[in-house]
Amino acid sequence: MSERNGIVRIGVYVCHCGTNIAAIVDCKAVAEYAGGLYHVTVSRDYKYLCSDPGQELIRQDIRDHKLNRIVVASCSPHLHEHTFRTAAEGAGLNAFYVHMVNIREHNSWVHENREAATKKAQDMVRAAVRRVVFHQSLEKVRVPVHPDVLVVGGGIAGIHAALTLANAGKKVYLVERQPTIGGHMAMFDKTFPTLDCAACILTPKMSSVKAHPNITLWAHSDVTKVEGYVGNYKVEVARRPRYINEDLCSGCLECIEACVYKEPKFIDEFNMGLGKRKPIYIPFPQAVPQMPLIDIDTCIQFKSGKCKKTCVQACGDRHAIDFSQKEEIRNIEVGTIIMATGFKAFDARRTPYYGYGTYPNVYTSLEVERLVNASGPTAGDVVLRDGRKPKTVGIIHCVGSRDEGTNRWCSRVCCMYSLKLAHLLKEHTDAEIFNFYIDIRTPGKGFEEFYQRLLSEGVHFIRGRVAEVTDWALDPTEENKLVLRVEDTLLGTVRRIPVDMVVLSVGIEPHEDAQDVRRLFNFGCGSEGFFLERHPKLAPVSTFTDGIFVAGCCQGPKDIPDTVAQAGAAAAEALALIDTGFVEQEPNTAYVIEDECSGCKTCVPMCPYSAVYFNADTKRAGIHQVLCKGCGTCVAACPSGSIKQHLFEDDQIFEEIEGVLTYA
Amino acid sequence: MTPEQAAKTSKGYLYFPGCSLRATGVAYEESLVELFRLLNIPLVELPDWNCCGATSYMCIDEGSAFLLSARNLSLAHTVNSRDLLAPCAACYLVLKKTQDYAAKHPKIRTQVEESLARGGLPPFDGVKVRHPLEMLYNDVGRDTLKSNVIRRWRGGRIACYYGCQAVRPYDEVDTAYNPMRMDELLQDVGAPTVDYALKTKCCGGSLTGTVHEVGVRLNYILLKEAARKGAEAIVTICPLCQFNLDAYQAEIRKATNEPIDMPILYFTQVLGYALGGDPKKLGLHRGISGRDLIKRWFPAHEEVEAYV
Amino acid sequence: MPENYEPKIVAFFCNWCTYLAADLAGTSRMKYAANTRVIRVMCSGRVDPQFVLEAFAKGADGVLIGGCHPGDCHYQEGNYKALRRYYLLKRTLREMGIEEERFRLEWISAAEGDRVRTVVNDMVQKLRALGPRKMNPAIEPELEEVAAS
Amino acid sequence: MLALIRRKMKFQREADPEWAEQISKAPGCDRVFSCIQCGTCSGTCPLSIYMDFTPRRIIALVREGFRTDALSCQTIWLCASCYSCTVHCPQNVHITDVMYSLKREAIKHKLYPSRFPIPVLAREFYEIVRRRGRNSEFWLVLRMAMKSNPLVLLTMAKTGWGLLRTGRMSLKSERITRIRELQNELADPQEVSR
Repeated sequence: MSERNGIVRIGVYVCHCGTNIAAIVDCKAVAEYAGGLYHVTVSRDYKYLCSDPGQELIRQDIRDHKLNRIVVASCSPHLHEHTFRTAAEGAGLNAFYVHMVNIREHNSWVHENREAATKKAQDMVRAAVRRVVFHQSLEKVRVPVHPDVLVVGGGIAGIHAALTLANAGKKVYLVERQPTIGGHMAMFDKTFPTLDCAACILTPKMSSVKAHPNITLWAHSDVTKVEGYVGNYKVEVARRPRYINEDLCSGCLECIEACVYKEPKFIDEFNMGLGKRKPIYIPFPQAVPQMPLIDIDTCIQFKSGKCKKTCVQACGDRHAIDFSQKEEIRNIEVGTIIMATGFKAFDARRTPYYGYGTYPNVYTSLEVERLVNASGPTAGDVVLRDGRKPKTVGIIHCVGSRDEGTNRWCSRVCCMYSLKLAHLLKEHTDAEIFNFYIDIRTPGKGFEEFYQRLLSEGVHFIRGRVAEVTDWALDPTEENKLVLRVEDTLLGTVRRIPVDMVVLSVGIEPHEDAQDVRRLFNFGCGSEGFFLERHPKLAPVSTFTDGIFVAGCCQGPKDIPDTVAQAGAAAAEALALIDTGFVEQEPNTAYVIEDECSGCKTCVPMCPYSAVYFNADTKRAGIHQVLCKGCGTCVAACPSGSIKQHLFEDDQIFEEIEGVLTYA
Repeated sequence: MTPEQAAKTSKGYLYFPGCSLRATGVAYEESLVELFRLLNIPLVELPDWNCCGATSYMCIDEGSAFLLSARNLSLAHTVNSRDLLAPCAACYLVLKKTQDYAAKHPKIRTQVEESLARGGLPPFDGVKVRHPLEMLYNDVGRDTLKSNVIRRWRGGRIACYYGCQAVRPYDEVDTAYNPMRMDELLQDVGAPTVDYALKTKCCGGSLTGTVHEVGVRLNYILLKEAARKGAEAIVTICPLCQFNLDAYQAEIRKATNEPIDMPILYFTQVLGYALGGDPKKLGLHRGISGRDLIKRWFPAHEEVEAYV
Repeated sequence: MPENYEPKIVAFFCNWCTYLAADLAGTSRMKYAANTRVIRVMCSGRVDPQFVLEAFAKGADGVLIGGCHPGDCHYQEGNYKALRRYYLLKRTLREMGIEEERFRLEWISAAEGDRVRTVVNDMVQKLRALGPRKMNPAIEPELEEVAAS
Repeated sequence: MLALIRRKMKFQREADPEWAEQISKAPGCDRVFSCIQCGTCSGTCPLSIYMDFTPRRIIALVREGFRTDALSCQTIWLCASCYSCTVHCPQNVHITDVMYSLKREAIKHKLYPSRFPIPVLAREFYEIVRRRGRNSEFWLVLRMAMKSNPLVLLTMAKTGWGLLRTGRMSLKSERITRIRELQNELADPQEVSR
């Protein structure tokens, strides 16, 4: 081996990481052990290797001792591989002579027995020492980054990310599933804790999206195919028909007025079924794009073909209504993608003991948002489904949250929006309001102050999770009421509280198709279905797939300020990639030793990227270096062993296997 | 009954009466036997069965509690039948829980199997514990029951009361939150049921005998709410529920001055009567409360003829 | 069986799911047995059957391969390739007298730190019960040979 | 006046954390430490309104190891084992099983409230079944009443009459045939070997 690689001089560095590693692994013993291994020239343990002096120590050793291989035993390579490679480069050593051993995440943090942990660290270091002998100098691969960006989801997160990027001069495609952008925020009345009107702050941003020359907005559309990799994604978008020609429609909405249905008759999705709409409709007055769409399930023309088509007459010579419109497929190329697909509100029918769907006066919080909204179905008049005005209201927190039977997590916004709804209901009805909570969580700016304000407004706060909502009455004061049975845990006694209206503060959960979506884009997802960030602290908007970022509730429950901050961060991450102009890829590509290739073609179908090809002239396989993503599947499949992989050479792995098993 | 169903049910069911069905709940046994006779389904009593241990044994010693019910499962195993019917909610739950906990805690299983071996009994796997409500709903089926109805319902509205241990914590008999199977079966024979929010609230169990006032109060609430919802009778699936609701109505009338006098029936009595069973054989004469109403709703066959 | 017998497990974890899951187990401070030695590969599809044979030949008591769940592979379908090889290899190992429990393929996503713990603990427990690896003596040189080729 | 004022303070020396651990090891009790004190158990319990401590507070007492309070209270004896708490608990704490294990502890250490009929009933039931293999409701009630409060019999007489009249009271004491074997099975393994 010395002939092939010259004289090998290895430096081994064992990091204490303060006490993170040193408390369990005897770092000194590991370093001493490594010092005795063949080829090891220098071996040290050090408090914090990732610190400036730590890196300088390595650089100095490279210069002083002419080291040409570096083994760093510290944390996960996902965290600091880049750091130590850069350090080695600083002393003139090729970055790929560095190898990391993970003795923190895979060792000191998961083991308790000092002896066993130290032994394990020694085994791993020994394997690494044997491995690096076979390392070679490699060139980094640079690929250009396409400057356009795809933003998926047009809620407040997608809107903010798209505007940020567009303002920076980047071309943005904003794809939204619903007929309008705005997301859940457009449904809200006021926002906590400041009580600014949600529409007043959101709709100007929505209009800017439509007006911005750099943004292409495709509402009522789905992403159907994603191919490629960071810097070079090829995306297919299906634009579902609205049956309105976008280029011809002026947004006058006269067609809706003219519809043969004189009165709205069908369930209005935007108003949570509390209002009605016509077959041709616009979700809400400030919807963007400002144009109607036709619901083919209720439109007479679609159902029977025998409508008078008064809408077409109203549209006149603009001819914007097109019953024959078909789905359109658009193909775009982008360099980066921002996922801002939002959340699904918990379905209150899954908690049958709260009577949603059984008792008409049980509402979900989203329904109440529409009910108190001046532009809602009742113009802000809080009238119950049975026509009464509530004199007492019970607001139940944590519905579909903190519950092993439904969702285990805290939905983070329910406390604050419950307080907000309590305030608004009080304002609108002057009703007596009871909040039922398990814990009040107000850890945001101005949140605790808002809680204090509600306390002073005379709203009741009862600490206890309501056990049931029923209509059975024990005495006349409970007749025709909904009765909540709950333990007031602060009093230590059970109470029965009759109310006119129950509000269920439903939690946040991932969309039902979240798993399909992230498979389409090929990035990770937690077991509960929220998109997985690359690192919970240090890479909160990145995913494990380079070039794809996440923002807003698709990553986990959060409120509007946090969502907007994340959207900005995701946009900035995308910008950083675009403005660099290229990405450096791990040179872990596969390659063929042509002389050894037998031309059996086993490898060709292995490659999902069509990087492996068969050269008919030479009767040998070959690999397009640009297309190869470095999975190594073809390498493992090659019967003659003629396909190799940089950074994961067979030699290197065999040495590692032998290294962890051999007792030196 | 379709041939498939006949094949499924022809092997018959093993039957675990439990202590209550031999005493206060004798009408439950009578009506169950009669109903199965009318449906032509063999019912075989588990030979030499013993008390399931109920709630009391678990309060003293969990080892003996699991053993008592395991002995029955083991006996059933020797008879080589797969389904063991336990009409009493407490028996049903205790038998099921024993199987569940033995599966989850190997220690319990070993301990129980060692004890059984001392009495020369085999292990207790493989027996499926069933409740008649769920068995009638699933195995016999609503259509078969409906097609066998020969008497029209002449009674008033009823409240279906499922009680606690049949539907909790195991949900095979029906869901814990809003069970509907008994409602559906009774509607099938023509009996209108009311929306009864208390259908799974506890009757107090043995509390009527121990902390008497508390137990009776629970039953008062159940009776009152049923009446408020317009029910004239309550139908149960558990002998203890039936007893508690039935036996203390006179006392409740005296204490509250409210004219509560409501028949408390077993669902097997209502179904059995609809299928042509004899009121006496169904134990319908054994009710303590609402006796006049029972007589009016369930006349003997000859009276029906005369009435028609 | 030696008194303090501790089985040694060579684990091949894919870079995108199982390696990250093991990182997550670390950041979450989940405790598990210290018997595994993790070798990182980009994809479970990179695990050459020779790696597994080499590990057994060099004295491993068990080999664990961790990859992304079916449908979740970072490289689209490398894990399916790994699965196919796994079945094939398992049969070969059986013929060599290596017990089934000693060779495992597990799908562990980046979010399933807890699963790393349970899988490793479970495997260690089973291998402890099995004791040190005994092999069909006629096969041992053959295994060496295959690994060396 | 002063006699009415009682000190209410818990000293840490009264807590027995090992006992809490031990309870959490009983079948079905493994999740007591996951309780978030939301009170759903008490809210859904039909009997919590009569209890000296609500079920939620019992869980709190157990977790903190306040053994005497948890074992000498009335709560555990008022629990009718209806499992409402168990199915409603958002943290899957099997509260009914916790109550059972506390009842066993209380009987074992004779810590239950005196002249409280429920533990007496349990004991008598235990004895009858041990001797005969089956329970007899008539004899059970009779024996319980004799041992707790004979006056109860007077209030029960009326109910008894109703039962007798409708043929629902059996004075016959049921007995299984293979009672010897059952007793042998029920015996403590140590006793058997002795």
